[in-house]
Amino acid sequence: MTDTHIERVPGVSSTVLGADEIILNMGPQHPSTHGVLRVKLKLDGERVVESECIIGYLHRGVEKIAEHRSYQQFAPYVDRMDYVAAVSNGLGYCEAVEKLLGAEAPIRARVVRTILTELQRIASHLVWLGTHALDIGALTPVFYCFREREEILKIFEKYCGARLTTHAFRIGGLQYETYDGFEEEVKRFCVDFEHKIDEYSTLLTENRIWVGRTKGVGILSAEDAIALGVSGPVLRASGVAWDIRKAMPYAAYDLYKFEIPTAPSGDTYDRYIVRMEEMRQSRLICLQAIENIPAGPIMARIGKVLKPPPGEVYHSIEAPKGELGYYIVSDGSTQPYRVRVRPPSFINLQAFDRMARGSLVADVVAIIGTIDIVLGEVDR
Amino acid sequence: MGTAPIALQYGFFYFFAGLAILCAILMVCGRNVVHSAIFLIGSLLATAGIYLQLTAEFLFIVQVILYVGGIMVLFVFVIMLVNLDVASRQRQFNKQVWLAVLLTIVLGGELGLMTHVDGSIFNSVNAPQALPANTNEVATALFQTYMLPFEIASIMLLVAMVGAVLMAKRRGA
Amino acid sequence: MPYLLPVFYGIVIVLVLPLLAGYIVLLERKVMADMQARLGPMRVGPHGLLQPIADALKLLIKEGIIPAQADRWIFLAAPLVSVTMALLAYAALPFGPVFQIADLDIGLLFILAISSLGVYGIVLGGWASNSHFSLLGAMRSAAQLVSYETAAGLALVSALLLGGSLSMKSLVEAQDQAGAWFIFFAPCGFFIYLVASIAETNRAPFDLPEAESELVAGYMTEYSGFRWSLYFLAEYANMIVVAGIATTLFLGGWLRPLASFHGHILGTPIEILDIFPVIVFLGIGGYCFWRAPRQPVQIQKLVMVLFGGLFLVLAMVMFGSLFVPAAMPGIHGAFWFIAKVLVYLYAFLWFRFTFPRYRFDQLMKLGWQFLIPLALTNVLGVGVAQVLRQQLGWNAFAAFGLTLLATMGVAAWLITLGDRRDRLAAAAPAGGD
Amino acid sequence: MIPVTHYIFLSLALLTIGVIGVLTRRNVIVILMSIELILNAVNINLVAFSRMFGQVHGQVFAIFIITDAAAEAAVGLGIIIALFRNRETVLADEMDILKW
Repeated sequence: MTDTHIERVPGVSSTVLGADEIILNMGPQHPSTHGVLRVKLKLDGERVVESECIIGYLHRGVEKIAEHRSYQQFAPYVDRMDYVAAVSNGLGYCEAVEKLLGAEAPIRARVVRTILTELQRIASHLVWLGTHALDIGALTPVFYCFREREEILKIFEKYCGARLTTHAFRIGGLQYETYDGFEEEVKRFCVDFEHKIDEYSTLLTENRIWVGRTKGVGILSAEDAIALGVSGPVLRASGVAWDIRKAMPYAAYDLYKFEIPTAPSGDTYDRYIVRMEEMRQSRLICLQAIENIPAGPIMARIGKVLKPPPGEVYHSIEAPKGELGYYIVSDGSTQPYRVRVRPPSFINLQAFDRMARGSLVADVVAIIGTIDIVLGEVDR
Repeated sequence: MGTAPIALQYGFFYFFAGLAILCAILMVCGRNVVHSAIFLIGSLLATAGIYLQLTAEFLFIVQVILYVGGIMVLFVFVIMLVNLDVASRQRQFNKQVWLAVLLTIVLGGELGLMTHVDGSIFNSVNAPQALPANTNEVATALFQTYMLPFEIASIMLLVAMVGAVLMAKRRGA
Repeated sequence: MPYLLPVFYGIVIVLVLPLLAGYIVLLERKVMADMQARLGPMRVGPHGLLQPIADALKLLIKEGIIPAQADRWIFLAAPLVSVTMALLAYAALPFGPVFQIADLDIGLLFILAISSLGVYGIVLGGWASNSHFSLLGAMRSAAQLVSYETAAGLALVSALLLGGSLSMKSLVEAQDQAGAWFIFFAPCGFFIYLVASIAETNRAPFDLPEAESELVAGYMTEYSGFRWSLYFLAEYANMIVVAGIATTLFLGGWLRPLASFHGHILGTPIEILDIFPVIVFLGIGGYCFWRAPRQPVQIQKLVMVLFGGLFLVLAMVMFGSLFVPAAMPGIHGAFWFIAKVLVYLYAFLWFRFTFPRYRFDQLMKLGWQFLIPLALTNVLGVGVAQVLRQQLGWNAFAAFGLTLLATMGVAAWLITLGDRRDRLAAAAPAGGD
Repeated sequence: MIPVTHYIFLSLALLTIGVIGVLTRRNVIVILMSIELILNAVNINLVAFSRMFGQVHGQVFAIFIITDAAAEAAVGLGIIIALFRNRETVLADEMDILKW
């Protein structure tokens, strides 16, 4: 008996019949909990009566670390939160500190940031698509997705030398100028990528089994989503057209035209559709931005030692998974007094119980996948 | 099989008969219900072997597919559904052992009496008659001579199916 | 020595099958890699050709762990049950007009009966592991196998109606006499069996008993090493069995395509197809020789040449047997049988890499509400067509075409019915069963 | 040919074991399985006599009995599930009231 997986309700004999309930622990070591999430399911047969997400297996105290590092030193740490979207994390942090300093990155830096962040969004969504499909049993899309993600990571590698935890941006702008051929490579990727999305779509969108496994599964109504503070594609799939890129533009998003994809019913299929459409939109943003990267400096003049004035700031961006917010309190020293991160995965995960109740064990896997959590970000 | 030497036939028979009885005893005495089910499966398979020795090939297949592959799977399934760890630790037998012993004696005595009184009744018409490849004949009998019972049996199965579903269904659902 | 030959065949099968299963796994991984834009095993031997042997060795020397709370004896015995039943089924499978261990009168029923026992290996193994994931896997497996056995059996009945026998050998001969494989008479039966057989062998998209993303490894969760590999072997052996059944009943068994035609096509006699096996083996052998110098390591070049030589020898055997009338049907029959089995298995792999997994209730719905009614309709249709053709003297094409259309109509009706039911269920408030 | 008496004694042995099971065991599932054993014992008799008379009628009857066993098992197990759901027990002597 793998005792870590089985707990019986004390005093009650447990059966699979529904005479009473069994408690099944999925994780923290389970192939489809996306890392070390542990979900405690109270089952009636295979039907979920109640669920509880138990987190913290990947806690590293990122927020505490910030208090003992200078502002620049802490920047690489944020890459390790949502490690499949490190560029977005970096963007949020850098902009938050810039806001604290009252500085702004030059326009060229902001455009390059936008391009890289949108590429990162595509990469993050590709990881989500691949693993989500894998969870539901489609073995092949993950390889297609990683094939394209590889192209994006190559661009990152050429730009800043790292693939996963990139530390691509610096407070005040960029450290590196774009490399020769950057525009062409991004453009080629974006042009090719259109057909690639269609390829994934062919595999899944109208596949009867896929539709059967995702439609009507894990429904989250708009009211619930807002009440739970859910953001990002999960919120938009419930029909709420809320996107920080539009609502509170940052970087260079106000320069480009793009749409906020939404879907009406808030089920797993809708979230799939929304994310697929977001990849298309990101591709369009990249194409617009790459056409015209303004010339100019890439770094604002902010000095070598950062000493923001005392005060506090909250800055949030639309990370691939939702609203990624940084709340930074400065006491006027070179180190932040307090950094608090609002990670989208952590908040979105709170909707899990609402989605999972009444569904089957197999759906739980689909629901975990559709929230698109990264445990590095949930646990920090 | 009909042409097999008689010694081989006896060997087959005693092997399967012994197996059937051994498994049956173990089944009744077993503490764990799953073990009981496994021994019953063994007993049924041994019986299937005896059918084969009796050149009833079709019945052998029916026994294996229906009994072992169907009914017993259902049993094992239900055992797993309701398997209580406590059940195997409780007292397994009730207080009717004396009744069982009595019945055994009566049944054994009855048969012994019959063979004692006229042992020839079973042996008189013992001339083995060739029954080669009887699947066709079984089919003919089943679909022509016994057409009506066959249909009745199918209706009975239908009724049983509906009944089982109703019975096992959750109340109020 | 009539008793010795079957024993010899049996030994050959028992010895060759694990190797064959290993190479089917390699083939699967190569096909999967091809579909997934990658290379698959390339390290162990040239193009991964020695991978199965390495895998087998690894599994054999791996530690076998028995969970402390497991029901020890059942835990040990369950994989053996699975693999025994899988191997026993080969007794009645005709690999060719000669290469068959026993041509039983009720061969097909025998195979079905034996493979229906294989479920015990899974169920008992899952139960004995004493783990919730295993138990859930075992119960799913029991329910799934019992359900899809019905559909598969009914699908096979359509072929039996056409062949008029239960003996595997005479079923193939009936297809020879009929002039066309039974798949052309009862395509619906074939496709129902295709789906049901995937479900019966627990392959994706019906691999719920071992659904990795849900139940870790289902009934195999607690197994490791050698005993795990027995389950693995049983799964692949069962795949070959169901493929063999489908080949025998629907795809003409060991018959060469167009075996019963003796005309000319474009001036060449149709018998020219007999050299197809020779060409296949020559092609594979030639490819091996062509790739041999391109291998990075000396030993890999050698292995590649050895494989090339093996296929050349096979090609020579195929070619030589063309001139020995006594040996030709047996050898070429075995080739065609195995070729068809591989084609059938290719469909298995193709589905596995293409489709997501069904959910359990959807699986049951598909089985009971679609496949079984459709299989019943198909049996009825084939029966009616047989009567039309034999009693009323209809043209075979018209009779079977008509029934095929009717069956397809029923299928479409069942699909729309199911969809409507799903929509109604979705519209109704959630909850309940 | 083995004399039919052998089969009858085998059948009797199985029947008796089955009856003992039905009478003495407390677990309903085992009782149900014992009943299956009894039916099985009867089948041996039928087939043996069928062989003895060289006719298939006995086998046909055995097939009907197996059908009956299937029906009985389905209903019986359905009852067991229903009982278990309500009473949390599979012991026959604890099922001693008519309604709950």
